[in-house]
Amino acid sequence: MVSNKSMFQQFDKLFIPFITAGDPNEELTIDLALILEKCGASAIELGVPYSDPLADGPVIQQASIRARRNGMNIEKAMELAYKMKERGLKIPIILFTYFNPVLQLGEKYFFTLMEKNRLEGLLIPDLPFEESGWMRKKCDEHGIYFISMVAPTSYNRIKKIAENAAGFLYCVSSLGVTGERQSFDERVSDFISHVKKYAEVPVAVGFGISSNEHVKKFFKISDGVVVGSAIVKQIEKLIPLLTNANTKQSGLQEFERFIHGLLH
Amino acid sequence: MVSNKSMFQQFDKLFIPFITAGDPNEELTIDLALILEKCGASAIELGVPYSDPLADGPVIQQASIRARRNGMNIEKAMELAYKMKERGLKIPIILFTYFNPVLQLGEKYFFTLMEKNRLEGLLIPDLPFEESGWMRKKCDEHGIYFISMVAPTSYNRIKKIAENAAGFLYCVSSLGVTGERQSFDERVSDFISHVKKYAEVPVAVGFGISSNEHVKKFFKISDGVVVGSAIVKQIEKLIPLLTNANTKQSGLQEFERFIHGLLH
Amino acid sequence: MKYPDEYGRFGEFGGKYVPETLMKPLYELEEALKDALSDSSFQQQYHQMLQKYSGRPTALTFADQLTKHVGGANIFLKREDLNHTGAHKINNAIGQALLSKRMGKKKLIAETGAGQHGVASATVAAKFGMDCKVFMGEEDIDRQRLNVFRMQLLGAEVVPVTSGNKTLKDAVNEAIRYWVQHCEDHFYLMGSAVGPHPYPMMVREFQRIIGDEAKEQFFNEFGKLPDVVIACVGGGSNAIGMFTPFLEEDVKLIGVEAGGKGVETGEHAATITKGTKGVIHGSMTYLLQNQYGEIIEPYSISAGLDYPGVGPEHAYLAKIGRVVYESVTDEEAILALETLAKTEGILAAIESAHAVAKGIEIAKTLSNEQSILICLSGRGDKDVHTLMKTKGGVENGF
Amino acid sequence: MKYPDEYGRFGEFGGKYVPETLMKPLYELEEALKDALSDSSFQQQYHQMLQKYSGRPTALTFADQLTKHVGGANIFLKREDLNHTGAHKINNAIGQALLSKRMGKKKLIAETGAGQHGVASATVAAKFGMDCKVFMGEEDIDRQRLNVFRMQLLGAEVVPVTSGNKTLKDAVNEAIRYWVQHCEDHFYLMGSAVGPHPYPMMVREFQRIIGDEAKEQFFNEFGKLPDVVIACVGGGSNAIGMFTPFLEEDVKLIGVEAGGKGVETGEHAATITKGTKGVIHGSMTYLLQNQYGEIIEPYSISAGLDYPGVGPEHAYLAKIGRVVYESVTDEEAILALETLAKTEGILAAIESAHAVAKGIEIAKTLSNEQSILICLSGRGDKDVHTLMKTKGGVENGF
Ligand SMILES: Cc1ncc(COP(=O)(O)O)c(C=O)c1O
Ligand SMILES: Cc1ncc(COP(=O)(O)O)c(C=O)c1O
Repeated sequence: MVSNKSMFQQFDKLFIPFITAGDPNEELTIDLALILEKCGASAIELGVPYSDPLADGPVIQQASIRARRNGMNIEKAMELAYKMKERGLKIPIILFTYFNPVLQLGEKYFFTLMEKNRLEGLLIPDLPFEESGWMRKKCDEHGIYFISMVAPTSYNRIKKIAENAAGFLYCVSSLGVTGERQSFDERVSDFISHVKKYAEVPVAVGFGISSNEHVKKFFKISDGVVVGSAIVKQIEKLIPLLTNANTKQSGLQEFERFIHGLLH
Repeated sequence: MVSNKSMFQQFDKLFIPFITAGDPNEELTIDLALILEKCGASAIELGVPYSDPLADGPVIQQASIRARRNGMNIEKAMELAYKMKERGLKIPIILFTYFNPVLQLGEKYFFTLMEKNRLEGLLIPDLPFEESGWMRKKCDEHGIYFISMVAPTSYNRIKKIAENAAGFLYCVSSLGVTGERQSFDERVSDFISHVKKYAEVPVAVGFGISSNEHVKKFFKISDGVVVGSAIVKQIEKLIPLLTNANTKQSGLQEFERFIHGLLH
Repeated sequence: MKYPDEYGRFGEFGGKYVPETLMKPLYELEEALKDALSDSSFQQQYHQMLQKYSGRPTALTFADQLTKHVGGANIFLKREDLNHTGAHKINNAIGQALLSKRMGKKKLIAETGAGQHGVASATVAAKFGMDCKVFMGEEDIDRQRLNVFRMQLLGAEVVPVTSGNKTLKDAVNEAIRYWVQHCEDHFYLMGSAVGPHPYPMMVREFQRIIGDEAKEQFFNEFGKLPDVVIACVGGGSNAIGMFTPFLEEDVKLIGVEAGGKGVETGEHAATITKGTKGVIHGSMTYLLQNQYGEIIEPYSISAGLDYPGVGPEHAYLAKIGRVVYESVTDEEAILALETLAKTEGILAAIESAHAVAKGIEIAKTLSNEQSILICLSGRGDKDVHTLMKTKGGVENGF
Repeated sequence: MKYPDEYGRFGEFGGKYVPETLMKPLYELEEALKDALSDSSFQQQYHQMLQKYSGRPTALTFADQLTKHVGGANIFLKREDLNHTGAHKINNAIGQALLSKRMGKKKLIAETGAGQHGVASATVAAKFGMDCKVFMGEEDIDRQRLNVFRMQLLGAEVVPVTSGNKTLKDAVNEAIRYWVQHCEDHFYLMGSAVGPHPYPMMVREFQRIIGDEAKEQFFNEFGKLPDVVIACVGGGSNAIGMFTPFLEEDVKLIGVEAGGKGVETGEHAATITKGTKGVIHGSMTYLLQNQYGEIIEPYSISAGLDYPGVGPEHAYLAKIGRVVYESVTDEEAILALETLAKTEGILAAIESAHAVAKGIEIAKTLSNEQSILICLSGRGDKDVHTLMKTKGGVENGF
């Protein structure tokens, strides 16, 4: 039974970075995850590249395309989590995937793979509360945190969603898909404190967080942040360095500096 | 009063050739008319080139285009008749024109030109009996033969048309527009003899007559023939010879031979 | 109707200026038409086809957004664009094809300019299992490949016309020439209210459904008649169809001719506005001609209005002053087309847009108590290519 | 109707598989729809627009010549091609735009593949004075320049979609992404009976006018119902609109999918025939996908059937066996299109020709006491370019 439980010992200043499995390649995804842990990540959101990522903005779409070109798919992405753990990653890994790939693996095989590959969490952006009852139950049975989301438009749905959350509650900062934002609506603070009223698990804010300033802002008013596009965009920028054996190390160092700058 | 009167002394073996005014040029039209007279033509049908000659086949349409390119129009065509007479042409000239050009000149001016230019006949292919009452009357008043046509589809109209005919009665050999035909329908003899029953003027057959054989056939069963496209086509063929000062004479001789061949 | 008279004359206009060979076919046609029009089973067949095949009655649409945009009189559209094949042309094609069938003639001849009447003819030929030859100028074939293909798809033979200027007027000439030769078993399906008697009358009778319906629809909804009725005039078939039931009513009637680049430029098709009396295609009417009676090639951006003559009844109605004929330029028509598209979501044929342009102009001068009824003779899908060229296309962000 | 249930499920299909952000807009839409459908003034507005703007009721045509040609059952065509803008799409666009207006949203979002739904959306946006953004794959923009221009002429903004394969499925993704960001004041006007609840139900309700009319027209004329009813299935809106009133009657229902180059070649869009269960565009249904749930780009010569999913109600009707879904290849569809053109004078959309092909096939197996009703969902003017390419064009004497 994991529902209503936090997946973290610590309950604030959670930093949950998103990276796409296989972008730019499997080995580098592991390297990047290890650096994120080193920089203080509380968990890794590992994105499964998908043909039709309709909740994602252009940056993560592009990462999906790169990863799929490398032959990445949901099975390999899950195996990649295992490899991360083998390479020493300690923090939990949350599989971020659209619903259809999960569906196609089938319940039994999917959960076999989740367990076998030591995945601790699951986030399905297109499986809202009403459609996820069964999945939440199954996750619970398998000791997997099914991460729920609330959005600025959730209103009277917040209570129900928050009360049933597991791991942490993903609070969508603003309308729209994933991607960087210059600034946030004034109403976001009210929204977050409203959400926190109902949540027994930590509340982390995501969508658009892309600067140190944003991180600081949300560390103040919520329990943590999810950072996706800003990181993925940095990875995209570093691909030339990262994929050249001679410059890989300096690329990784650059990445580390970037993450450090984001957080401190 | 010319109605019910023949425009010819002779009442059979009438040869009424058609040529287009200004094709290939004014002078040659006169030359050709003189040769036709020399070969035994009973009258000249002088065609006014028109923009929309809807009763004509391709051969006469082409002659119209050539003549219009040379600047020919209804007024000049009428003046050309005068010039023919000046050059010694004795046989009557019938102006062949669509109705609209006549209309645009206006009644008074048109008849002034007809008289001044010594034109003896008028044939308007798109002015059928019902529409031509007024024109027939005016022609009559001016002593001009208004040539009427009967066609294989005329049936019970034949009597009325034939009885009111002046000059000669133009018997359309077969359905269709002007142009050569290989052969004629069997019914043409019956049709002609039917027409002849009512006509007080000579009955000449036209449309498609293009060989010596045709001419002989129709000389037998009617009072004469109108030959258009076959002659115009021959002129078209001779243009290179006719329009070159060095070869003009041989061109005219060739033309004479052709007409001779047609008739004898 | 007091006219045409027995000679097919509308006052001094109309008549039968054709080669003798065609006189009997025309008399036969006249007989057959008279017989058919007074035969209720024929009328029923015709109306059934209109309803169950072409989708009549067509809608009467209140152009509320356009009315608001323009300010002034209420604008109503008689939606002939909703007809099968996209224009009023099918009303007439159905009528004539039914008559042809009744006369035992299973071969149709038609002329076409832009291809609209050609498509309508090919359509009815297919539906009635008839042969169909469509005469079309080579120039027009080049410009209207899609419509050529449509006709062929419908099983018609498109005959390229190479005489004259290779456009509509020459296609009519050639169709008549072919008809003269084959009049015994062919029916000439004329596409507008032009040509020798009884064509202008026949086309009027097969198009007056437009006005009959519109009058009834308007009256049923408002208990009165519109103040002004407007239609574009090429040969004049949609206009005469629209006007006929209003002729004896106290309604202002306006026919709109194609002003092309401006009636003062010489590049236009404003036959009544600028033409003179003469004979074209077998009929006495107004036409564009030079001093020798040679026909002048007209110009309009809309292929369907690009005709040098006009139906003789319009010439008559102009002469007696019952209908006012005005002209609208290419530019004004395109602007009206765009305005209508943006306000009403209706893409009109450029032909019809001429009527809309005049309607907008007139509406401004009237009060919102008054109403204008415009005949939207056809849809503009066929014109999208032309419009794209005019407006510079997608690339220009239009 | 017993379904969809409160979760928007048709048996195991349907539902709302969308980001949390869209849940409230979807609930609001559901409420507004329920409210509107039970409000007689909304119903009246909707039916008035259909009648006075789009020209409904559309005709029910007895295809006598096709029937004779085929031999067998009597074939009837429900003439959605006679609608304003040329297809059934406008029924739904009018309904949704009215609802949007009622909800106080004056900005429309739509997706389009070939441009038909885009044109319908742009049309209603113009008529209701609304803004309209149409998302369209860059590939499709290239292939359908005329329709792009039509939308622009109607005042809509066409937004090029460069993600994914740059075709319809990606246009839907992008439209949804845009909607997620602007859901507070934008209305997403979905073009087929797909997407998250309440879209499949809403589109059905706005398209059932097709079947309601056809059923009544047929019954009024023959005092019975047709034996077989056939419609083509892309997303499934015309089919569900046609089938709905017949679901509880003793009538055989056949949905026809695009078989492309043959369902065994992999190049097709036969979603039910060859697809598997999964989630696409917010709905559980059948779709074309690989083992990892990645969507496979479908293929069909007809842009309107070229969709990798299908409305969830069709998935359900297939599963319970109430409707039979079969497929027709490109080639068979084109042949049927030609046959229909030559026998009936009707140029069908290639989409609709799929239904005609199946109708011809079935008619042969039935007696002349029986009747087949085919939904002719749209006209083929938009397809003439494609046909010309396929047949080699005018030059080849076709
Ligand atoms: C849509 C449309 N309107 C009008 C016309 C003009 O013809 P008429 O004046 O005979 O109505 C045409 C001719 O093709 C047409 O296609
Ligand atoms: C004419 C026509 N028929 C059918 C379709 C397929 O859509 P649906 O299955 O939603 O009816 C389309 C789509 O564009 C269409 O344009």
